[in-house]
Amino acid sequence: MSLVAEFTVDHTAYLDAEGKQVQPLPAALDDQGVLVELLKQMLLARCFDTKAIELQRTGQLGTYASCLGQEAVGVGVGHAMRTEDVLLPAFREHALQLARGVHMTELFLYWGGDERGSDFAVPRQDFPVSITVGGHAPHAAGVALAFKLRGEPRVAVCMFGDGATSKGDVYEAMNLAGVWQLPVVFVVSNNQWAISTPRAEQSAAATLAQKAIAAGFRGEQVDGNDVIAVAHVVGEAMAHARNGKGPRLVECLTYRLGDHTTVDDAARYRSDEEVSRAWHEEPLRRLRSFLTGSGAWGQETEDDWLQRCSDEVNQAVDDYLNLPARAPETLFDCLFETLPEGLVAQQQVVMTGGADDG
Amino acid sequence: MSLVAEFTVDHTAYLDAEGKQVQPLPAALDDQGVLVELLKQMLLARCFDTKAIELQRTGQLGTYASCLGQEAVGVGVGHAMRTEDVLLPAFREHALQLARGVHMTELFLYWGGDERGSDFAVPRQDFPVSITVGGHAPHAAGVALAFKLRGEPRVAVCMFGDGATSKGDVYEAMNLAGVWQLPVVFVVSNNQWAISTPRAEQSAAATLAQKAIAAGFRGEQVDGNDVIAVAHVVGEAMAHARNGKGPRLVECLTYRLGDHTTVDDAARYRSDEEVSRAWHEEPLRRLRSFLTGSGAWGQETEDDWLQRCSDEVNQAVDDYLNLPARAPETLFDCLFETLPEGLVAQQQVVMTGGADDG
Amino acid sequence: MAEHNLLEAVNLALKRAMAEDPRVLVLGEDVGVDGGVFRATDGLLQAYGGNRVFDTPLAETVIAGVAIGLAAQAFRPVAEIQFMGFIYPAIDQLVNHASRLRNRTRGRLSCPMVLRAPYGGGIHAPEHHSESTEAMLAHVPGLRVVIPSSPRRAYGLLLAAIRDPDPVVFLEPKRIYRTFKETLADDGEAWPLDQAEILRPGSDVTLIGWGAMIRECLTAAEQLAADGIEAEVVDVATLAPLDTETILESVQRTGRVVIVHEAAGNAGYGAEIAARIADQGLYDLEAPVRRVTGYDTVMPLPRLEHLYMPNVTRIIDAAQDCLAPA
Amino acid sequence: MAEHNLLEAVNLALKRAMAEDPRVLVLGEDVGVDGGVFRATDGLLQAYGGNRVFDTPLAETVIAGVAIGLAAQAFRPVAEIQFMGFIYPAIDQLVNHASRLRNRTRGRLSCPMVLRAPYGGGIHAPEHHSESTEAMLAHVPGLRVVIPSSPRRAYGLLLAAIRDPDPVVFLEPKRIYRTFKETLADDGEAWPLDQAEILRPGSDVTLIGWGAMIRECLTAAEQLAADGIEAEVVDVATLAPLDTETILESVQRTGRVVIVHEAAGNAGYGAEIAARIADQGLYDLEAPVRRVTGYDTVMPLPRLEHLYMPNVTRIIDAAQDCLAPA
Ligand SMILES: Cc1ncc(C[n+]2csc(CCOP(=O)(O)OP(=O)(O)O)c2C)c(N)n1
Ligand SMILES: Cc1ncc(C[n+]2csc(CCOP(=O)(O)OP(=O)(O)O)c2C)c(N)n1
Ligand SMILES: [Mg+2]
Ligand SMILES: [Mg+2]
Repeated sequence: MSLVAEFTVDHTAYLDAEGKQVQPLPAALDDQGVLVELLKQMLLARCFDTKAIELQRTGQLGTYASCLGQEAVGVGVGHAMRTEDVLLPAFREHALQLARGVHMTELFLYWGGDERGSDFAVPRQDFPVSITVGGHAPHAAGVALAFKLRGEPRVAVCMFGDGATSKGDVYEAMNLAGVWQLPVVFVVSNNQWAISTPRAEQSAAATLAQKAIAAGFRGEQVDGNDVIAVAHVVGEAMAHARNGKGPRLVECLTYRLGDHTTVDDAARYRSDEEVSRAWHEEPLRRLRSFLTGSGAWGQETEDDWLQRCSDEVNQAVDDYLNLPARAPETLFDCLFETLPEGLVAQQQVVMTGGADDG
Repeated sequence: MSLVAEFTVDHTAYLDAEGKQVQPLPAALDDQGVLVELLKQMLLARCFDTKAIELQRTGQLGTYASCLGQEAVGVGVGHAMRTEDVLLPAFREHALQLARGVHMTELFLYWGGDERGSDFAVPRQDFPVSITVGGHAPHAAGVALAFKLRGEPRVAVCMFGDGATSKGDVYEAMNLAGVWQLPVVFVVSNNQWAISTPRAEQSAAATLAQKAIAAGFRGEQVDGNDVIAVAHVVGEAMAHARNGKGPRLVECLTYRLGDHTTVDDAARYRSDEEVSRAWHEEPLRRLRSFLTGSGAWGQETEDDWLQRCSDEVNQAVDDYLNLPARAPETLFDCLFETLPEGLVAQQQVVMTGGADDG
Repeated sequence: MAEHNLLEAVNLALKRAMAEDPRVLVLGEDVGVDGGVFRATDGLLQAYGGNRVFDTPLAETVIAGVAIGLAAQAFRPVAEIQFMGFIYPAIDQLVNHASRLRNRTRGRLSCPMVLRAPYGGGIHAPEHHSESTEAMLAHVPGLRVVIPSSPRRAYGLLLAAIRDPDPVVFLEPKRIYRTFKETLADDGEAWPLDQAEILRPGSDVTLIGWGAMIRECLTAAEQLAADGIEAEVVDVATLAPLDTETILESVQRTGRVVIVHEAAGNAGYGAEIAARIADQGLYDLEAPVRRVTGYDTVMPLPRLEHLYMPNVTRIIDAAQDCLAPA
Repeated sequence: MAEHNLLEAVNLALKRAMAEDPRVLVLGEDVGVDGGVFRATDGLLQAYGGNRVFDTPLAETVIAGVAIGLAAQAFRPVAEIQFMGFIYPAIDQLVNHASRLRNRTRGRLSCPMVLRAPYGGGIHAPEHHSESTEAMLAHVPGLRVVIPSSPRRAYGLLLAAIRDPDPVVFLEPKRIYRTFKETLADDGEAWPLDQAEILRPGSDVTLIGWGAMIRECLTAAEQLAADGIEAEVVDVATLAPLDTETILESVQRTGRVVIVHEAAGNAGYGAEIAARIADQGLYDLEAPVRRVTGYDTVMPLPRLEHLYMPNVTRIIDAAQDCLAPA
């Protein structure tokens, strides 16, 4: 018997739950200004999230998937990405989409049940949310191949949850990205739950990072509640990909503090105690406490910032609620570039309220 | 940064290409009688394979996938299995199906384009060949779950090629088997090619054994031209599974000496030189030479045995060619247990030669 | 006898099936502790334990495939796909394996499994949560496709599907999961498969539908009656194999047909019904065979969903059209 | 002008498309060095190199999915599925993504991809290598489904499909890959999409088909002509969106219709055509709308394949039936 292959998975963290630094910060992130900016983005995302749930509860938004507790993943990845990179998000990455520049109004529109919410003013090439879990991973490989073929130093970033790692399409995409050495970074927002299915029932794999081993590339694990760790390790993975060295997988360990969506009741399947423990680990508190310690942040700064967040969110809500509805004929205007002759009659019918179906 | 997981993949071999023993044989296989039996099975499989190709060339069989060069995988796995285990084969596992007791006549029938070839007299619970690459891996998980639920000490054995390891269904099946700790052994007949696609273009994974790491269980690599290594390592995996310890993956390194199928021309995509090199490694020669060295086998024994193989194969060909065709109405008799009222008319039509389609 | 909605009826049928036959297993995403996202499997894990009810990883291909393996081993798996929009990764298993295992082995192995999925629109759900593609599955020889239109039928048809020795796709119209109740005995009585049912007799026009559209058809029939038009309402119930006879007999009586379904019209299952009428019932027709269906465009997100879905007005219009002088 | 068979025509169209547009890429299993298992992509790798032609891992889901990503990034991928029987793992990508990307983003992203697959029976191939399930795909709003019936059409329609700004499923009737040749200019001229074509005029009965069945229809028409029956033959060519007009006009002329396809009849695409005729062409009909199709049972392995496939005799019988006094 001889050894033919050996693999390891590393875990990275910089701040513990109390905001105590556990190792020297990476140079590029050892900058209070940058960290304050990341904290602000996380606070904004949480503010957006709170409002979205409120809108849903009052019948002004559809089913919504909260990102509460997962802000460090989104903000960290957003920090690691460049404008010209392309994001392929799962449905819980509001923090990241906001970091990418997607307007809050667009996010509200989307979750309010209107396709216009995916017609982002910026970034124009980012993908819309994938509702089919994992279905977008193959697209990420395609986008990355496009970059590679054009010789562009861009990276596709594909976000998905712990549940998605069980899907065959995600595996196929990773395997193809590995063998073609594509510039794509796969990021698992491992929030420990896929609706009611806990991480341990999703896979016997000790880490989700090791899913990459099957595809022949490196997987890393980070504390996903530590925005510094996320930004740094994802940033390294992106640099690796950008330099033509192929894909990476980064597993971010975080926790879904809210229900799966606004139609879910997480109390049915997990204990209050577990959730309380997770609150202790949540990403804002630790960074706030770290920055407060160094004097870069304080109650007053936070109050000011929260006020600005609230203003921005409220403005977006207004814009969202005041947008006129789409005309009925738009059911057909983006089906094909040009509506085929044979479908024009149906478009007419829907314009006249479905009166004639003939 | 801290290490959170470590993995290794081992490789096992007992005989080198020349039949020289490279390490002590496992106790159960250190038995000339057993090894002679395995050699005989491999010779029989090759004899069957040669005849099948001949039948195809003369228009008496349909498209056929040769197992030339891969006999040690089939015979080794066959040795490791018990009668009551269930095999879920890919389409190139004739050697294994024969070892399981499937009749040659049935195999000819199947490859001759007749469903009756999959109605094995024995073993009744083995699955028919899966033509969809990898599509049967989920079934193996289901069969294994059935064993587990009934508390039966049986194991499902799922065979597939290197190409199949790229498929999402295979991955999903492995992941589920891992998390549910199912008694199933996945065996990769890595014959280095998936039609024209070489192993290196199938995956960046250094070994296919490491695909198991993503699913949270152990993968092993063996010299798939060494029937002793196959029988032993697969046997260990089966014991592990049978004891309720969950799945294993065994990658058998072998080589497809023939064309992909009788409609393929491998010369289009691989060099004669590579094939010659592979002939040097083929499984029969090494075991023959090992057993000849110890006096347990010789030219005369082999001639006798080949004559018996040839008789058996010829008898099967006769039986195959003389079997009356199925009646037209049998197009419908196994669609459902009872043919629904609404389809009886169609069955009538086909009985009368399609004369009335009304 | 208690009153139950369709969702409760599904739940009762599952419980009954599990109680009467230890081979019946339930598997799918979130079917265990959570009882399913709609609660269709509520209480099953508690009642029958982790060896009968399985939360699977998030992987539809293997959900269908593991059910096939179990079925071949003489279990009676009832697998759930959380929404029909996520059934596509399982289609390979349905088309290439479940529907063929018996034929492929000449009856040596078989596949007595049920694949359940909520389907259809009208509940303002996110993308992929509202589509109806039953026609795709009905096209597959060897698959049964069954769709209940009421709590009693859901109970009886699901029991029949589970007891059936061959694979059944059981699609549940989630729009009417909770909208109305029926008295339901929970007596273990199955409802016959492969049979369409006349829910309302009428002599002027036949309205043919299934699932949630049956309610719309019945309401349309009532309103038409107010105008003196007597519509016969046929609930197809089993799409494949189709009960052509009941449909043709109705057309014989009425001479006029409106077929209603939520799915896109083009190559929807309504086409098959119309085609059979155009062949075997042509001489009974007194008016063109009309279809009231979803449009041949992508099902919109909730805000415009109402424009897409067939409704009572569109059904009435089509029926009146049929009755108007040519 | 040289003579070419359908397979060569596909190959020529691919070469032409790659030559004229650097955004065109070809990908699939064995499409590179091997030139495809049928040689449809023969020579492309040699001519355009490894940055335009890609052998993929054996994984249909990601083949379709990677094409979507490329298309969204303004490439024009032409992906091959080796046989239609292996298209099912890709269906999720087609139904839930390719067909919707434009609509989902209100036109911001689009999906100009082609998915090619050989389909249909008659070549005595193993299981899953002979089926026809075009109706499943034709049902999906946002997908075009195109099927050529001859070398010239294959060339022109494939060029049109590749140039089209939206996703097209291009199904190649492999039974006629090599059975006959046509003169073909290789002039880069596309054939119009979304148009049915009358291949033979006739006044007594309309035979409607596509793909390999067109040859059967034409032969049937010749034999019918010997009996004094003039059959009009319509090649549907683009199944979705369907050119209803050409079909209805023909029915207006003949009053009699036989629809022919290899796929199982139940919910096959013939049903849609029959249904449109039963609605919009009813008053032109002088006989029941007949369908000559595969039976509603699993496509048999090669030995009994001939029993399953529609053939000239069955088409003639159906046509004569239509013409017999009712
Ligand atoms: C293919 C598919 N199957 C099922 C669903 C229903 N569903 C929506 S979210 C979800 C769980 C996702 O879990 P995970 O990937 O961990 O992401 P998270 O919700 O935790 O962010 C499920 C099963 C779906 N959207 N897509
Ligand atoms: C899902 C699927 N895709 C494509 C094919 C066509 N095909 C048949 S065999 C084969 C290659 C299989 O390679 P591998 O798994 O290594 O098995 P081997 O042929 O080498 O035994 C392909 C692509 C198929 N049968 N099934
Ligand atoms: Mg999760
Ligand atoms: Mg191989």
